[in-house]
Amino acid sequence: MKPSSFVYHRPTTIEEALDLLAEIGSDGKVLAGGQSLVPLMSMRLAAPAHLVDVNRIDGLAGIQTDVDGVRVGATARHADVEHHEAAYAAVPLLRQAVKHVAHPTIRNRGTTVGSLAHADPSGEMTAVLALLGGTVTLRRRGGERRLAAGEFFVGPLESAVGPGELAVEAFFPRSAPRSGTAWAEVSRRHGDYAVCGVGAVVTLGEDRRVGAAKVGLISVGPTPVVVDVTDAIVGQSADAVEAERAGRLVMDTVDPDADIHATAEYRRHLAGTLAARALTEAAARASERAA
Amino acid sequence: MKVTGSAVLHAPRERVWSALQDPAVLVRTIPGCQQLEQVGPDTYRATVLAGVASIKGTYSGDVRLTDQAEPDSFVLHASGAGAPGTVNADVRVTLADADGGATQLDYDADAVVGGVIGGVGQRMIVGVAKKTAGEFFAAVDDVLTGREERILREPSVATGTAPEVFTAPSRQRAPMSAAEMSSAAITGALIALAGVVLGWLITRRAQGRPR
Amino acid sequence: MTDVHELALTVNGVPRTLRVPARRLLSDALRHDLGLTGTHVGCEHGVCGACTVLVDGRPVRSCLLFAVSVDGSSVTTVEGCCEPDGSLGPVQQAFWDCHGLQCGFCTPGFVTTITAYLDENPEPTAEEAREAIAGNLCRCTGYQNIVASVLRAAEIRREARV
Amino acid sequence: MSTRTMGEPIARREDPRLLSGQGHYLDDIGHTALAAAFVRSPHAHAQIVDIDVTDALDVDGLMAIYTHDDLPDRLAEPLPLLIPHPSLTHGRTPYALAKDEVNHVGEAIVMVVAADRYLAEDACDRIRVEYEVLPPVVGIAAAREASRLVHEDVPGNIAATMVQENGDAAAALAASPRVLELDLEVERSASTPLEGKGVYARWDPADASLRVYSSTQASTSVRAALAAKLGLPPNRVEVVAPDVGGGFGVKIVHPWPEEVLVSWAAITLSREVKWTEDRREHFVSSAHERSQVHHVRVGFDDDGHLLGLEVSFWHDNGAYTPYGIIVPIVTATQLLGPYKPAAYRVEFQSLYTNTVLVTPYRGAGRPQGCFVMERVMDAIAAELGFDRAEVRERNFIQPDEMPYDHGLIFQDGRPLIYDSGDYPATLRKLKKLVGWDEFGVYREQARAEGRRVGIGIACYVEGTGVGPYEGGWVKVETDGSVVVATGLTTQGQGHQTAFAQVAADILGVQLDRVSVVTGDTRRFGYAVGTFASRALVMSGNAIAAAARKVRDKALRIAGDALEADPRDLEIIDGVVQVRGVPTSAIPLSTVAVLSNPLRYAFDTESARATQFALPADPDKPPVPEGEQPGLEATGYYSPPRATFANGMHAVVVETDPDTAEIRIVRYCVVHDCGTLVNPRIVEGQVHGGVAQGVGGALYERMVYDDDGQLLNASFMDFLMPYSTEVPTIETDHLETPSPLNPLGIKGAGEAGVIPGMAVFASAISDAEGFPITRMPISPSELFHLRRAHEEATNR
Repeated sequence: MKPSSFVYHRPTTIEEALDLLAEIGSDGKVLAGGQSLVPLMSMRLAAPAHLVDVNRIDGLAGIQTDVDGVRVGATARHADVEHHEAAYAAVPLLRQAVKHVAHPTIRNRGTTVGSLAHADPSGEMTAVLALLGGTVTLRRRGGERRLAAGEFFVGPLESAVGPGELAVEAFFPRSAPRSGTAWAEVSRRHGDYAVCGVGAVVTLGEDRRVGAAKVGLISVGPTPVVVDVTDAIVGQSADAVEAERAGRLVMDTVDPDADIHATAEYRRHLAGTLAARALTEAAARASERAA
Repeated sequence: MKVTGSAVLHAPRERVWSALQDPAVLVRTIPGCQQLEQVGPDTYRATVLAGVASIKGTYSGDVRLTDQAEPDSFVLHASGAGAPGTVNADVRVTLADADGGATQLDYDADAVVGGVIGGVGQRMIVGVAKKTAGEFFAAVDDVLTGREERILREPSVATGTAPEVFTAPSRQRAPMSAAEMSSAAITGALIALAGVVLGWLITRRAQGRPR
Repeated sequence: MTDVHELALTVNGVPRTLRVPARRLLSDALRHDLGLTGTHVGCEHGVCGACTVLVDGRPVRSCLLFAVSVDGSSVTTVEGCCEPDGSLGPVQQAFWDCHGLQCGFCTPGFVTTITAYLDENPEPTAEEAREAIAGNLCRCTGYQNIVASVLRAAEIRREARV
Repeated sequence: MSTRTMGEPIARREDPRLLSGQGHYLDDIGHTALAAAFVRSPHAHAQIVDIDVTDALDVDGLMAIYTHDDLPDRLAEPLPLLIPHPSLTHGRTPYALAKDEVNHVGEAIVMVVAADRYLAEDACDRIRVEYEVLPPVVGIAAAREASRLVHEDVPGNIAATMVQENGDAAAALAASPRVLELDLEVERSASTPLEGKGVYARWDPADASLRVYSSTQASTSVRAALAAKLGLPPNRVEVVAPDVGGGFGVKIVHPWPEEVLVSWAAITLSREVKWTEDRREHFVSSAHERSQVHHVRVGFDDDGHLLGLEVSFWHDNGAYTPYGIIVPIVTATQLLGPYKPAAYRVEFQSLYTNTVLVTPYRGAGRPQGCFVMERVMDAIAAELGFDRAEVRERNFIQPDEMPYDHGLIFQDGRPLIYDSGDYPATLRKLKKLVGWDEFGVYREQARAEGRRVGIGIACYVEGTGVGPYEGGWVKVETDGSVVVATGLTTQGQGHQTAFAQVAADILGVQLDRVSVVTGDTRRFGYAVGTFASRALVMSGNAIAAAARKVRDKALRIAGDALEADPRDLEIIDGVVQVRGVPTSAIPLSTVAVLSNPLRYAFDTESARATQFALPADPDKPPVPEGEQPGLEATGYYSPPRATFANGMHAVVVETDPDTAEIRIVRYCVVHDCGTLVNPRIVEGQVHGGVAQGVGGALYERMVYDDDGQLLNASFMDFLMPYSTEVPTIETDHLETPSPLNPLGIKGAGEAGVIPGMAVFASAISDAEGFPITRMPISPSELFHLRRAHEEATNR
C-alpha cells in the first residue's frame, strides 16, 4: 500500500492556489488534512497527477466568531474547532458533534471544511451544517459562491465543489436565544463511523415551552437528512419532553441503506430512538439556557 | 451486490426504442461512457471513465448480450477492469408500456465488485449505482422530452470532481466510501450501457427489416 | 515521473535534511530514510495508531502524511521519548513497571500518544486514561496494563516535578 | 535463596529495548534490500487465461517479474501439506504462485521485485491478468450442497471426514429420559497481529549459504522447508525470527509462498530481497479461522447428568489445507471441557470454500467447542430450571478421577488423558469472585428499573504443551554470565524473562546475568515451534534439564577445587560454596574457567586454567573420560502427552433496551495453569486472550459476500476492539501443578480467548430471556433477534 507518484505544489497565497487549481483542473487534488486522501492514494484507489497542499496558505486556518456565528477556515483542524471556547459558546453543537469524529489523533490533522467537502453522509459535520442552516464558501479564480447545505451536498461523497474551486470557509449561524442542541450517536466501536447519528435543535418560546424543533441525521441517506419535528413536540414543557412521537416521525421520514454492520431496519429504528434522546437532551439544555 | 431500479421514460415505447437507437445520444447521456465498439456478434467493448473525485479511472468494459426477448427484455453481461478493481455485472433490462403513453424501464443488476475496491468498501455502493443509472435514464428522458440542453450543460455526477473532497478527515472509513463510489459508478455505467447495447441491437435489427 | 524534494526536519531535536519523492510517506521517511525504525507501520490506513508520532507536539498518524508536507516541522518519535541520557522516559518507564507491552509492535504509537496526552492532562482518571488511548490498537495486552501505565506515567511525572 | 525468581512477577527484561524504539522487527532490518510485491487475484475462483507484463517492464528500478512459469521444479510444485492425517483424504495445498487457477481473492499470481516497495507496486499496477471467472463456493452451506466444486478433483468439497466415539452415544441417547437438539454457529475471524508477515533473505554466493529473517513462529521448520524447496543442504540455510509483532497462530504456518519466493529470488538475483506484508495482503492472503456449523444431540437425566452427547459439525477450511485438520480435531476433543458425558460421539467434515485458507488462530477450535458445550449446559439448566453453575458442577470430572481418560485421540495423536485439575475448586473461586449467588437479586432490581442485565459463565479445559519436544542449551561463560538458547520463537510472551528465571534459579545466579536467545537456527537447531500454549512447558523444562546438567558439572568441578563433597555445595548469587561455610567458596566464573583446561592464557582469568597453574593428577587426562570442556549442556524435554490447564470465566453484561448495544459491566477470570513461573506474564496473557475473546464475541468477523469477496479487508471494518471496548478484567488463580513435567507447568497462552463466545452468549441470553446460538453478535443482530422473539411469543 504505497501511493503512486504525483507532482506536489505548495502555494502560500489563495490566489496562487486558485491559479494552480485552475491550471490543473480535474487532474489534481487539494491536500489539507489528507486523512482520507492519503490512505486512498496508498490503496491506489486515487492517483491524482498533482497535489495542491493548502496547509501553508496564510489566513485559512482561522476560526472567527461574531454576532452572526462561527466561521471555520479551510485548514482549521477538527481539534481546533473542538477546543475553541468562543465557537462553543456561539454554536455548542460544533463541539457536541465534532467529539464524535474519529479519534483525537485524526482530529488533530483532519479539517472540518474538508469533511464537509468530502460530503460523506456519515460525517457528523455535514448534519451540523444542514441542521443549523450553515453555508460553505467556494472560491475559484475570479469568482466566489456561497452555498447552503441543500445545494452543497449533492450526493454520497459528492459536494458541489467543482474543478478549480477551493472550499475556503464554512459558516455556522449562532444558536438562537432560548435554544438548546444535542448530539446522539451509535457506532460499533468508539470513534467508528456512526451506524446512526442525530443532532437536535430545540428552541423555546417566551413561555419556556417548545416552540420549534429540528433534527439532522447522518448514515441514514445519501446526504444528511434534516427533519422538522416541531409539530410532534411543540408546546411541551422543555424539562419533560415526550419525544417518542417525534422519533416515530423521524423513522417514517428516513430511508437508510444496509451495510455489513447494520440492517436498514435497525438504522431506521436507531434514527427514531436517537432523535428522541437528542431532542430530550436539547430541550433540557434550552431550558437551562433560558433560565 | 444487487442493484434494482426503474425509470419512467416520458415517451411511448416506440420513441424510447428509437432514442435508444441513437448512439450519439447514448454516449453523451451515459455517465462516463467514452466509446463503444462492436467486437463480435452481440459483443461490445466499452471504455468507461468511472469514479468520483480522485478515484476516477478508465475501465475497459466488455459487454455481451443474451436472452434477448425483443422488444421486452434482454440480459446484459458486462465486465469492467481497471487499476482500482474489477466489476462484473449481469443486468436484466425490461421495457413495458406505462400509463399516459410513457414507458416503464426496469433494471435488475447483480454485480461482483472485486479487487481493492471490493475489500475496502460496500457502504454506499448500491445507492451510488442506483444514482448513476438513474442519471442515465433521466438524461435519456431529457432527450425524449426535449430538455437535453440542460443535462448537456452540467457535468455528469459520476465524473464530476470535487477537489476538496479528500481533504476530509471525517473518518478512517472515508476512503472506502470513495472507493465504493468508483465501483458503484462503474456498475451504474455498465447498467447504463445496457441502454447503449439495446440501441445498437435495435439499429442492426431495424436495418435488416423491410419497412 | 518522480517529483523529488529536499526537506529539512527537526527530528527528536536534531536537524535532519533528506531528499525524498513527493509520495514518500512520513512513516517511511522516518523508518527507511532516517533509520528511525521505532515508528512502526501496522495498517497504512490510519486506524491502528502504531505509526503515531508528534508533529510540532501534536500526535498524528505518520502513515497519513507525506513527508514533504511537514517540511520544516519538528517531529518526535518514540526514540525521542527517552531521557537525554538515553534512559527510559516517564511513559516508557511506566510501561515497563506495569507490563504495558507484550510483542511491543504497537507500543511506540502508544508511547508518543500518551506522552503528548499527559502534557495536556497531567492527572487523568482511569476512565480518562482509557479514553486517551482509544485511538490505538493493541492485539496482545487487552489494554488493562496500558491503562495502568498511563496512570503510572502521570505519577512518575509528578514525582519528577517535586 | 536470594536469587530465587521462580514464581515472582519479575518485570520483563526485553522491555527497555522495545520501549525505546530499539526493537528489530522484520521491516526494521534490511533497508538496502530490494522490495517484493505481488499481483493477487481479485476473483474468488477463476482460470488464469493470460498474464501480460509488457507495460510493467519500463518501470524505474524494476528488477524482476516472476510467474508460475518461471519457477524451477520443486518451487513449481504445490507447497507442502504440513500435517498429514489418515482422515484428510483430499488434502490440497496452494502453489507458491498460482498455476492456471486461483481459488480465493488474494491468491498470489505474480511476484515483482524492484528497488523499493513503491516502485514494485507501480509495476504490479501495470501487469494485466486476464481471467475466466468461475462460480465460487462460499460458506459452509454452499460447500455442503456441493453444486459447485472448489477443486474439481475433490468430490463434495470434502477434505476430510472424521469420527471419534467413546461408548455408545446413540444407545445412551435412546435411553436418556431427556434429549435436546441444538444448532450452533460460529463465524470467521483471524489472528490479525499488529505486525503482518515478512521475509528478508540474503544469499552469500561465496559461502553458498542463505540467511533468512522471517516473522515466523517456527524458524527451524522454515529452515527445513526452505532447504527442501530450494534444494539446499540444511546446513547452508539459517533462519532467524527477529522481534515478532504478534503471531496468535497465523505465523506457525510455513513455508508461506513469500518465504519460499523471496528466498529463491535472493539466490536468483544474488541480491538481498525483502517482502513486508501490508495490511490488505494480510487480510486476503494469510489465514483465517473459527467458521463452523454444529448440530448437537444431548441426552441427560432429571438431575442434569450428561448421559449421551452426539456432535456433528462442519468446518470451513477455506481453499487449501496446508495445516491439515488440526483445528476441527481440537474442537472435536476439547469440546468436552471439564465434563464427562457417559457416552460421546463426534463427527466432522472439513470442507473447501473459495476463501482464504484456515489454520489455527489462538484457541484453535477450542472457542467453538467451548461455545457448543457451554450452550448445551445452559440449555440443560433452562430445560430443568436449574442454576447454570449447578448443572456444570454436577457434570465435572472430580479431582480424584485424575488422570481422566476420555477414550479419544487428541491433536498430537496421543490419548486424550487429563493429567490434573480441580474443577469444583475453580468454580467455587469464580462464583465467589463474581458474586454469582447474589446476582439474581441484582437482575431483578435492574429489571424493575427497565434495565436488562445478565450474567454468563463458561468453563474450559485446554490441552497445552503438546510434543513432540523442545530443547535448551545453557552455558556459563568465564565471566560468570549465563547464556541460554532454545529453538522455538517469541512473539511477545516474555521468553527472555521466563526462560531466564528457570535457568537463574537452578544455577543460583542473578537474573540479570542470564541472557536468552530464541528462534535463531544459528544458536539452536532442533525445535518444533511456538503454538498450542507450549513454549514454557516445553522449552522451560528443556532449559531446566540443561541447567541441571550444568549445575551438576559445576558442583563437581568446584568440589575438586574446594576439596569438598559436591553434595555439600550450593550456589548462591553465582558463587559455589560449602553449605554453611561461606569462606570456603569459588565463583561460578572460576568454575567455568577451570572447566576448560587451556594451554594458552589470554587474560588473568584464563591463566588459572593453563597447564602449569592447575594442580592435576598426571595419570588422568585434563578432560575426564566422557566429559566435554566448558560449563555447558544441552537438554531436551519430550512429554508423553499434553498437560491440561483449565479455567472458568464469568461476565456481566447490560443490553440497551432501545439500541440493543451490549455493555460489559464486569469480567471475571479464574485460571489454573499449574505452577506459575511469572504471574505477571501469565496475567498479561490472560488479559490479551480475554480481549480477543471480546472481539470474537461482539466485534470481529470476516464478512464474505456470495461472490467470495471479503467485504471488510481493513481495520476500518474488521472491528478489532480498542481500549474502550475491552473491560477491566478481574482475575484469580489456582495452581494445580502438572504431574507430567518437573516444573509442574501448564501452558497459558491461549486460555483467555477460549470461553469468550460462550460466556457472552450465556450472559446475553440471560439478559434477553432467549438463547443466543450464533456468534459473534452485533447490536443490529440482537435487535432482530428481539423482534423475532417478540413475534414468536406473541403468536
